[in-house]
Amino acid sequence: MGGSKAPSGLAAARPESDPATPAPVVDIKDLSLTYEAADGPVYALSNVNLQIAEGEFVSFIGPSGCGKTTLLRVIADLEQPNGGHIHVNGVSPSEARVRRDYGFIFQAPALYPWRTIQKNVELPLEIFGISKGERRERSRRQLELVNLKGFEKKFPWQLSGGMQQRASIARALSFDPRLLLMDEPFGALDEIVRDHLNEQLLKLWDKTRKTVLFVTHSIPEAVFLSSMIVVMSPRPGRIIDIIDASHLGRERKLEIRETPEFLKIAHRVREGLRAGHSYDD
Amino acid sequence: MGGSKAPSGLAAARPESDPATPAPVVDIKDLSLTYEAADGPVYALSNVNLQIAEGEFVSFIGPSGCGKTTLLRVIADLEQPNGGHIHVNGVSPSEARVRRDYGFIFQAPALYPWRTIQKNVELPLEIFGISKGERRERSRRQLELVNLKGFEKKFPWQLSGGMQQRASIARALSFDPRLLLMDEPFGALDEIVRDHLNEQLLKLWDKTRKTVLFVTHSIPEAVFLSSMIVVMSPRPGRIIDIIDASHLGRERKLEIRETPEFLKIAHRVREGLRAGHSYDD
Amino acid sequence: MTGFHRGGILAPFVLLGWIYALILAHSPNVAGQAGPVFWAFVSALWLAAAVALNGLSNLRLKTPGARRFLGLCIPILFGAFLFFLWEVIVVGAGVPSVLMPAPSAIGSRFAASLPVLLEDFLQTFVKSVLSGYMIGCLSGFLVAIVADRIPFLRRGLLPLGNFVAALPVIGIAPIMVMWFGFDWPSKAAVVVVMTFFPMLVNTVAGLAAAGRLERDLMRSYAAGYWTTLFKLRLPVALPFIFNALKINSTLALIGAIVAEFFGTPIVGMGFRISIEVARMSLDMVWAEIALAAIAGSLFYGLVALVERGATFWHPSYRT
Amino acid sequence: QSDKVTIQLKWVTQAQFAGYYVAKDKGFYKEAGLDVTIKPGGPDIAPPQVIAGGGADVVVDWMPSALAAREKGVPLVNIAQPFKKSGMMLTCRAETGIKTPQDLKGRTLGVWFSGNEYPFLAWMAKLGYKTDGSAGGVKVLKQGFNVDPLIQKQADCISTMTYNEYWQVIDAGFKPEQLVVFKYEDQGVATLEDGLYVMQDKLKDPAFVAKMAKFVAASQKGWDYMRQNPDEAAKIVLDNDASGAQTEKHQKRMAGEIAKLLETSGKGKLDPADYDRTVATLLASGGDAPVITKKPDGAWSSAVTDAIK
Amino acid sequence: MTTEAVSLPTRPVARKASRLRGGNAGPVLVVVLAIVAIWYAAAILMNWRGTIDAFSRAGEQRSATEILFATMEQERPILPAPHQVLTELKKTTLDMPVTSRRSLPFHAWVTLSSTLLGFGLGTLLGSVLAVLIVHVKTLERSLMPWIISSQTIPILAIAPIIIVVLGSIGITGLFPKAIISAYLCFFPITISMVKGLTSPDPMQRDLMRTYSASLAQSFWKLRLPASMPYLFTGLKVAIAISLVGAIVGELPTGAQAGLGARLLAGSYYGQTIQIWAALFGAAILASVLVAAIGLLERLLNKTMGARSP
Ligand SMILES: Nc1ncnc2c1ncn2[C@@H]1O[C@H](COP(=O)(O)OP(=O)(O)OP(=O)(O)O)[C@@H](O)[C@H]1O
Ligand SMILES: Nc1ncnc2c1ncn2[C@@H]1O[C@H](COP(=O)(O)OP(=O)(O)OP(=O)(O)O)[C@@H](O)[C@H]1O
Ligand SMILES: Cc1ncc(C[n+]2csc(CCO)c2C)c(N)n1
Ligand SMILES: [Mg+2]
Ligand SMILES: [Mg+2]
Repeated sequence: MGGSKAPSGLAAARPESDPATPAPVVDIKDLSLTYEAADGPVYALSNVNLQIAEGEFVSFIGPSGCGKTTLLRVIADLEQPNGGHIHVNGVSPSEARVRRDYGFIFQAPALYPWRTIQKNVELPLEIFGISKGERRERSRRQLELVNLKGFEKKFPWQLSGGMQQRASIARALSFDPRLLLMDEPFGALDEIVRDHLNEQLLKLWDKTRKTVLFVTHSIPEAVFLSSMIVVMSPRPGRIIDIIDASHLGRERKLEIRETPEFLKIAHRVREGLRAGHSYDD
Repeated sequence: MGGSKAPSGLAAARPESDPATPAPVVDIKDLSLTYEAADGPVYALSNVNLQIAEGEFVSFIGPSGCGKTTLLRVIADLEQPNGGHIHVNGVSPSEARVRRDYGFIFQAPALYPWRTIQKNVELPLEIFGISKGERRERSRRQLELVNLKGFEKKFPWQLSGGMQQRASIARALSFDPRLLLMDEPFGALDEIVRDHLNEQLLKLWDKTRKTVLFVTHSIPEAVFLSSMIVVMSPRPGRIIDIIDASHLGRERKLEIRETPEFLKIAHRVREGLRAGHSYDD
Repeated sequence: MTGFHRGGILAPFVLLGWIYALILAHSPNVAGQAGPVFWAFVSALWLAAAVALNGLSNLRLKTPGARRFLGLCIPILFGAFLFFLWEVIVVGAGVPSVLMPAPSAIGSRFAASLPVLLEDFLQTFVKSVLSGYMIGCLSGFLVAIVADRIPFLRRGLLPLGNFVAALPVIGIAPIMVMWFGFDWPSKAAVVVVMTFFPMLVNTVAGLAAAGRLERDLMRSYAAGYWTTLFKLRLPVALPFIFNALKINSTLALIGAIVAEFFGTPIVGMGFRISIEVARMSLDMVWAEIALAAIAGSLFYGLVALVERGATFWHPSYRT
Repeated sequence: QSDKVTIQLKWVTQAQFAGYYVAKDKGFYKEAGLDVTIKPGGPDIAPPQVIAGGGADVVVDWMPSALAAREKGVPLVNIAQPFKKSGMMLTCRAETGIKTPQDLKGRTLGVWFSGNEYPFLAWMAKLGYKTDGSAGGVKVLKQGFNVDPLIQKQADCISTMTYNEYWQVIDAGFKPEQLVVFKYEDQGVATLEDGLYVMQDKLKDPAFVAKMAKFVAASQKGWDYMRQNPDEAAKIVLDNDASGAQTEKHQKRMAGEIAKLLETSGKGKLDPADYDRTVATLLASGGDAPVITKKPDGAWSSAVTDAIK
Repeated sequence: MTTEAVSLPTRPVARKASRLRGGNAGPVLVVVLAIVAIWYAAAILMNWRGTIDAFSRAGEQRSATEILFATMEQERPILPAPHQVLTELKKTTLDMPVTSRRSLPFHAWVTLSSTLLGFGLGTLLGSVLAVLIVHVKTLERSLMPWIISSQTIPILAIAPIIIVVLGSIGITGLFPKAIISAYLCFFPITISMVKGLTSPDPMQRDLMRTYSASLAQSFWKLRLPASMPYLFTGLKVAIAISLVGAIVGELPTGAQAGLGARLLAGSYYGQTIQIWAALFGAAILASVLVAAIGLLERLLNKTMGARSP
């Protein structure tokens, strides 16, 4: 806890960071987190080490309950770790959060039930003080992207599960954050929409050079999207494999899913996942 | 709406039902449902016709927002159609509901926050008046099945998204209903758990001859599990293809996913899904 | 400097300052004629106390025991500060005791009148308040359930429930004395009428609070009305119901005391207050008020404690 | 340019205070160069509190309450005593068999508290009856504002005023012969009622004394007028009643009864003998919380009445 | 088995049945009739003895039926019959100009104005306290216990002090009454709003955190909308209590006008029926006020997209 209060200058001066490469966007050292519960502690994260450079697309994959959400929440300063060091964009997560460095898509849609879909998408824009005209324009564009045109005036409960999830994606994209934290954003979508959104997301990533942290349960999706794949295993949540997939290139067509390169990586991910499970049952 | 109130004898006496085959478990004729909203009606289901025989495993697949949840809700008597006839087990949905003919797994976990996981799983058993000892035993077994052993005493908010979903599956399985309505039950689960649960579900289906109505977004999952696949298209929600997959047999190994038979069906589903989408964007 | 340091270092000085100011205020050449220097000193103490309190309450303590201790300390310190101000102002400015007695006078009167206070407490709190509170809350709750169960009655009963809402104590107290006599039952009846409405409104709102999916789950089990009520809707309504119980815990006490102004045997907190006002024994009046405040706060605290246990799952308890 | 005077009454607007309303209505105050504001009282108003808080220049109060306030640090001084006699009494249903004060033993009695209980307590002390509910005494109820306890037989006797509650009992259908009354005046425990009180230190100011002299004189004129025209006085009172609850019949009757209690020798002077009797009664009321513990000193002054020309 | 029908449903939407419930008149009428019947029965039972007593005091012997009818016509009944109250209500509302001091609407208006002012002040105070308690840790811990204590102070005991103190600094009229009303009614609002403002679930709050929204933004865009169901129950309770407070506040100002004055005068002069009429006036006022808030709630719910149950 004390360490996370260190001045931001320190991050750049760390000995192990190569002066040629830029400071990592996310820099995690020996991170641990334990949830205290009435019937004993839950070791959600244990000794996690991870460095993510600017512009990377990192997928997190691992058995249910292994700590993926928890890790994203720590990066977003929504959870306080018990031990270890973490820096986001060179500063503490809380400073990064206050600077509005990132956008977070939660596992559940978390739409505000008293706002229409459009108003929900405009919520961050309102908070960032963006003018009304611009808000309208941006929400229109994002809702179109996620295929929710015509549902602007509906309230969340009038939407299907997948539509709600899409609305929450539109909301996070609307303010164009540099760092995107996405917790199973496409879980409730069918294959076609999912492929479509995957392509859109890749395009966006390629164009804007955002850094994306992406939790998913789909191995093909993870391999297709990522420049790096982090495989986790549960209780305590640890990283058991980090797979580089940058050699698949930045511009990918859906077709690469048939290439041996792709299948090799997918196989390695699957093996990691299985290993994590053997631990569990 | 009037039709659904017809006396139960009528179902068996319908001319088109072959006296040799048993009466269908779900029998839907010209079903339509419109949601009234402030800014105009939403045509959620339109002229749906469907017959499901006892012991079938039917998957529903279709773009997000096409009416899959709505259809399941109509069958479960949670939504009133505007037109058409529907019978469940030969009686109206409301009678079937009152007879406790089915178990419903919702798209969201819908766990009660004041109950521990175990107590949540035991909820239907309490309502059905099952003795305490038996409840303990059954909840223990179901929680083990979904791999939540050790989390009995936790409260829902102390579980990850996938764990909550598994708890809700355990809850529906605990009282062993003849008809299972499952709305994207495995959406938030990783591949390994999902495969495991798929196998378990198939085993259960084969052993108990339950009828299962299963909404999913995963084409392989649909093909792997089903004896029949219903492809839907949106606004208004219609059935655009019904694919028989019973020739894959009742006992399936994960390996059949590589067979040409399997891939052929998967291809047809994907085509149907794509067709549904072309309609949308 | 951390909150703890600020709070910890300042607190003893503030306490010393209080003691000094109290001694000053009571000294014969200040009492009743305190000058601007004295008031400046008091204002400075005020500021210091605010800073100290703020420091203390921002403290993050490790052990739960220490946290609980701090949670107890802060309101006590804050209260001590209020009493200090009260004492210093009343004594320093020489406010006549028939308008506002000093806390020290109230305290000594309280200590000297314990037997009388006990007798009044038994009569008013134990007999009138507790019985009235229980009957009132229960009946408000039951009417809400009946109205909920029978839609026809819901539409007929709820508007009439609003009717009972504002039957003013002053109006019903004499009538209740006429109906139930001079002793505690008439006060309990007033309390019943006063506590009925908050419970009714809150229970009705609470019963409407369950979400759709949660209800649908019950429907899918073909759960009956009562099962759904007990297993879903009442738990969801609990935060509302506890709000009513909390509001009523103080309302009941006010009701019972006020009702005693309208006829009572010669015992009871309201009786004592009304006669001591006329005797200008404001110190005794405030001793009774202090008793009411202590009893009411403990009662409220008890309800809040039960609430915490019963609605632990509510977001308001999950920070 | 007229002097402002605010007077706080002890009770709601009724003929009991007709003198002040008449004086205001008939312009007696204005003639005297005064601009008088009359604040009605009520069961929850303690006039000493009001005057101590600066809410009035002069108050109407009963002497027991005024003396109690004086001992508690509000130095009230009686400057005039328009009411010579006490109107308080105990009214019993005849059917209870109560005929003499000795019959009160063991009975349930309704008593007005709020400072009006001392004559009663003194009386009971004289009779040797305990009032704390112990055996061989009387059972005391704190009576509310009305006479229902008597009618509904919740009490055997209740407190009444000759000019008010007694007539309510009559209005409720009782015939005078169905009632037995004990006037405090007759039992020798009467205390002085409606007097005028001011704060002691104000009397050091000659201008204030002069102003009060004008006020008392004008008020006395009002009382005299009322004695001669009780019906018109009752109407004036009714006009000033904002609650609209008083009836003409009742107020006229009250005016007539009030007239019997007034000091008629002129100027509203306090008779020191009455004062001494009041103090003696209060000191005899005893109990564990006596209203006054010692003889008051300087609790009345003739400075104002002496200054009336 | 496949179907390809694409036609849109043309059938009329059959879900409107539930909207037909519109009028509450029928059920209210039935319940009212039932209550009136019970009320008559109770009136007869409760007044029976008093009526016999009244006749026997008058020395008259009456038959049971005569007594039966007389129980419903008593001048000082223990429980007046509904028609007596209605007659009194009609007499004091319809048969009289609104400006008259004997008109109930006149008094209701006096009370209503201090109720509304008090409710406004109380809502403001209650909300401000709730907001402070939710946001400032120091205050939550130090203020709450004292707010609770403040509510256990019997209002009638300190109301006169409030009136006197405010009066001495020149604040009179509507305001002191409104203060008392506000003092009583802010508490339900504070309690309800504290619960309501803390009711958004953790994920909804986390969303605001990720935007690093200011406290004010979280308040306006999340906490406040989420608190609406709690706030409105608080408001309903508060407005009812604020009416009670306004009535209580009328007593120490001499109960000059307003429903409180009617109640007090009625009770003081034993006019039971007048008390009941004033009580009904107050209750009707309360129902209207609570219903108005209910209406506001429903309107707001509509714009906030709450589904009809
Ligand atoms: N608030 C909490 N209190 C206690 N334990 C918690 C809490 N939140 C999460 N946990 C526990 O921490 C572990 C990790 O949870 P997390 O939500 O990070 O998993 P996940 O990897 O996101 O899983 P999923 O894929 O199912 O969403 C789980 O075992 C869970 O039970
Ligand atoms: N309560 C409601 N009120 C109004 N419209 C609704 C309501 N519920 C659903 N809808 C609309 O009905 C359509 C079908 O919704 P449904 O939930 O059945 O879709 P779905 O096929 O389950 O989608 P998903 O895969 O995203 O869960 C959607 O367009 C949705 O907007
Ligand atoms: C609470 C209370 N009850 C009764 C009285 C007695 N009292 C004093 S003056 C007066 C008017 C005469 O009709 C009455 C009844 C009181 N002072 N306070
Ligand atoms: Mg997760
Ligand atoms: Mg759905």
